Amino acid sequence: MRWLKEVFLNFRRSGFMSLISIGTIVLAVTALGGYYLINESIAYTVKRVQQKVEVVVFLHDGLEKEKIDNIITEAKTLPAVADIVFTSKEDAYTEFLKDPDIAGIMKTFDGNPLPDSINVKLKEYSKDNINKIVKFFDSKEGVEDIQYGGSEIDNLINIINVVKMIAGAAGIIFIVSALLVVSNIIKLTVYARRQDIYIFRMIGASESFIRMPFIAEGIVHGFIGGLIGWGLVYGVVTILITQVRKETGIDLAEFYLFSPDFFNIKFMLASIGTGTLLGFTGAIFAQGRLFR
Amino acid sequence: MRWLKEVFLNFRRSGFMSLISIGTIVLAVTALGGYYLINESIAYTVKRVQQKVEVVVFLHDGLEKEKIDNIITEAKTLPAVADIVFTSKEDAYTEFLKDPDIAGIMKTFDGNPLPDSINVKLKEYSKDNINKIVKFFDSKEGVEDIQYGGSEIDNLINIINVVKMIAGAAGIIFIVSALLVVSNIIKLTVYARRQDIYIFRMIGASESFIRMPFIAEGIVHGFIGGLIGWGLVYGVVTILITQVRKETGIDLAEFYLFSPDFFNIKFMLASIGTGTLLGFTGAIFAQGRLFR
Amino acid sequence: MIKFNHVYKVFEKDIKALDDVTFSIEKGEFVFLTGPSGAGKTTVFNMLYREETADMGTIFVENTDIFHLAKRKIPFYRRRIGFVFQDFKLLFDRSIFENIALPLTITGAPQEFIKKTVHEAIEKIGLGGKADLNPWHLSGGEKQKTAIARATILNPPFIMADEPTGNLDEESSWQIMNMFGELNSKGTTIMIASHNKEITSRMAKRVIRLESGKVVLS
Amino acid sequence: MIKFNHVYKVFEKDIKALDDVTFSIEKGEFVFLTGPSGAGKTTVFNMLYREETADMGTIFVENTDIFHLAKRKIPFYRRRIGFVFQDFKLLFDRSIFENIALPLTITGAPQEFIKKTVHEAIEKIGLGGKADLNPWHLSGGEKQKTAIARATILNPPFIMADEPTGNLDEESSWQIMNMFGELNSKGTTIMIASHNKEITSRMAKRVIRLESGKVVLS
Ligand SMILES: Nc1ncnc2c1ncn2[C@@H]1O[C@H](COP(=O)(O)OP(=O)(O)OP(=O)(O)O)[C@@H](O)[C@H]1O
Ligand SMILES: Nc1ncnc2c1ncn2[C@@H]1O[C@H](COP(=O)(O)OP(=O)(O)OP(=O)(O)O)[C@@H](O)[C@H]1O
Ligand SMILES: [Mg+2]
Ligand SMILES: [Mg+2]
Repeated sequence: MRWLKEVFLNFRRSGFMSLISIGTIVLAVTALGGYYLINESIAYTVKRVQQKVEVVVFLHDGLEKEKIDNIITEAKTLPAVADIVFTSKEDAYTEFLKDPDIAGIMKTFDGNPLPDSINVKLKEYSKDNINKIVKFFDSKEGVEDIQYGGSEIDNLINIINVVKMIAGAAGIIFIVSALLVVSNIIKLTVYARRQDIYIFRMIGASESFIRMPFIAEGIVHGFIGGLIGWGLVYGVVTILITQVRKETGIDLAEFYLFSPDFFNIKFMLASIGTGTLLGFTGAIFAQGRLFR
Repeated sequence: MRWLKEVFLNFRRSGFMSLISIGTIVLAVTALGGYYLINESIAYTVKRVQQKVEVVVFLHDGLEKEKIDNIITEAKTLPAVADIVFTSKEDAYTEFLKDPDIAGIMKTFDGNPLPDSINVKLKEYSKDNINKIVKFFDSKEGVEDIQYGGSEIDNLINIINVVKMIAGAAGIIFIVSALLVVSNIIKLTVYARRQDIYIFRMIGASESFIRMPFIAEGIVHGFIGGLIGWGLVYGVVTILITQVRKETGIDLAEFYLFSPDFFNIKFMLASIGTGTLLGFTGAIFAQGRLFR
Repeated sequence: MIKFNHVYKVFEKDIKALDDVTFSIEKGEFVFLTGPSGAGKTTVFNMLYREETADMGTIFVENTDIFHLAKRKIPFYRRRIGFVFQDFKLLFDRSIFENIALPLTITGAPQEFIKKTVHEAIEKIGLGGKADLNPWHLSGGEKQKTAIARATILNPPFIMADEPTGNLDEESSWQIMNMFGELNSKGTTIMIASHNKEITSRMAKRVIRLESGKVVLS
Repeated sequence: MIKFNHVYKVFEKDIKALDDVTFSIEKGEFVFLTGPSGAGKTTVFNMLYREETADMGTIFVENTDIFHLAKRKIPFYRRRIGFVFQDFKLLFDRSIFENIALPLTITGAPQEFIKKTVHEAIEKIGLGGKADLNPWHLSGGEKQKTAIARATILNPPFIMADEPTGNLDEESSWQIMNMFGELNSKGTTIMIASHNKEITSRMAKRVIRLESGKVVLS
């Protein structure tokens, strides 16, 4: 109770100091929250794209139905395989004819130039799984060609990994900076009030009596900062979703992270928690030096 | 000279305050520098991709040489067109045969299934230019199909524009925050030294004598912060280039912004300039209130 | 009660602030500490207050060697001493009331009790109408009275005052001295540093005199 | 030279700090300002120093109405007054030397001149060995001497001192008073607030006495 009163007193005494402290935490929480959202959204998108990756196996013309069935049955036992769909050359032709552009080209051939094919869905996307599947089909007689969209995705993943690496480094730098700033702001508060602290100590105040208000201050600032930070991220993302929908027609809200549910509860609590933790840790850091 | 001495004295007196001030400017300059680099690199990449966009016009089989020449001659007069290359169906076939995979498929056809085509290079990429060219060829007799990679690129540009919008908003927020923090830090310095200022004024020091050291402090901190910020961006980008080259084989250094030339002179000056400006502006902002 | 045993204190630049200081004060005594400027009076107080330690020698207060006091016990030790600092050491961002209430706040006294006790004390020093003012707005003498009220609010068994009448007019000075005399007559041990020869001689109390860090009269 | 014309000053809570104060001081005079604590002495100085303005009335210094002084002229006006503050107002992050040198630094005096002048002043007040110390380390009396040295370093035509001997022993007090007397004999106008009856009577100078903001002797 007294600590809270001290925090408010101190806000009245040096409001703009408290504002910087809160502002810094807002920045940190906003940045971390934004970083987390972007990071998770990218991961989610990559996963969704990866789920669409299939290995397509083209078969020699005229391979017997029995042999094909054998290959499919055997392939289904592979641990990496989630599902297998066989498309006969006739089915493929029919499918192609549905597109009028392609239909025109198709008609210039005599007969059906398309091969039989097997589409393999992966349980989980990984280079290893793809390699295993490719190796399996490569060893089979009657396989003409194996295609998969892996290489472009691998390139994408490589790039995303690099981006993540940078963002991760930036994230760490940001947490460290935020801690530094917060603890230094509290140090400044302590510094600005060194005369008071000196007098308190002279009069016989115990160390905890002197220190607690500063820690309470860190926690309160952290809490407020976290709340505002959450509000900012929430606001920006809401505007973003609206704008993106308007500009490109893409609905970001379908990525689960941007869903209101997530935002309203978990993310708010996480933001406030992060802010409070930052404030508290900053306050603890600030203690050591000036209280010797 | 005296001001510089005061700045150093003040650093000795309250080093960690100066450190926060410098640190904040470092953060701001780093963020702005990073943002600028990423932004420019994206723009550069988009431009490079756009430069590769061509309109490919497929012609009806058996269109007379004369008519083709007429179309090409006329097309060359279009202001949107930079260059036109005609590829006969024979040349296209020869080209296709060079790729052994495609060669196999090609051989399954009897004769040459490929059409004559005209490749149109754009002077400058824009939806408008593409539309003009498409309209021109569409009106010509003997044109079978017109293809261009525009729509994927437009999608990409839409997404990039959204990203830029976010980044731009973040950039503005960052500049404002940096200014706020810097000016508040200087206000804190002023606040911590309010007793000194009061005494100075009591003794008959002129306003400029009192204010100059703070402004000098802002400038010096800004200069140092800008320099360190430049160093950080330089270091991170250098590591980044090395890592990306190692991990993905992509050489980021070929994007002109990452070239050493740019880094060593212009970017360093810009960083220092930005830092100094931030420090100076922050110091000016800090003046108003506390000096009433 | 208070015992200085061959206490030495040398500051940088070879300033001998205390040079073999030995004296003792019994419980319930009223002692003046005199001596020219720079003689070491404030240094004596700073040691008693555990703000400074000696280079050599020991100091006992109530049979406790105060230089071997555990760090966490120092606050409690200090609460037993009411100290009037030479430069007041008032908090300039709190009201007179809050300044005087501080020692009570620190010990966690109930609000009601604080209110009553502090207002009584404020009346006693004649600052009745100024309880809610900031010390900034007080005259020098009023600040000093506030400092004295704060030092005595806990009814400590020891009161030490460093030049408590330096900023007071004669009348106020006697008023304050009478306050100290009254507390002393109720058993409080009192130690006052003063330059004021009129007061020290008229009060006719024991005088310990320092000169250049040496006890010349005890 | 200095002229108070029916000056009134009321603070919040109806505290009449100055109540129709009128007096004048001629060039070269040596005047004591006395009165009980809270009488308004510091308030008189604050006005002369343009730190505070009157609610009513005018003050002329060298025929200038100081309440109508342009803001940018105030620093230059202040440089003509050497002021010894009741609470010293020393800078605690600079050495004694730098504190005393401050008024010279402000006027942009050459380094060599500052060095010579300040060291002379430090010798004169007997703080020779302590030039490089922080005021923090000084005794109360030493701080006061430093404040006096700073106020006189520019050889101002006016010197005002608020309770300059409050922290000094008798010997130092007389030493300082003699210093002021010497400056006065060279033409400096001097105005000193003091409670010390012995000094004010022995110096036998003109006395202006305030009581509750009113001039009762002039
Ligand atoms: N921290 C310090 N560092 C260096 N010298 C110091 C320090 N504290 C005190 N001194 C010196 O020790 C001597 C005694 O100082 P002290 O404050 O005890 O004197 P005092 O008797 O209280 O004088 P006054 O009556 O003027 O207050 C002085 O010469 C002072 O300059
Ligand atoms: N800023 C202010 N706000 C409110 N009251 C004030 C302010 N400044 C001074 N006073 C009051 O005005 C009266 C005169 O104060 P002043 O400081 O002039 O007295 P003084 O004669 O210097 O006393 P002392 O000898 O104790 O220093 C006092 O009652 C004081 O409380
Ligand atoms: Mg002393
Ligand atoms: Mg006064």
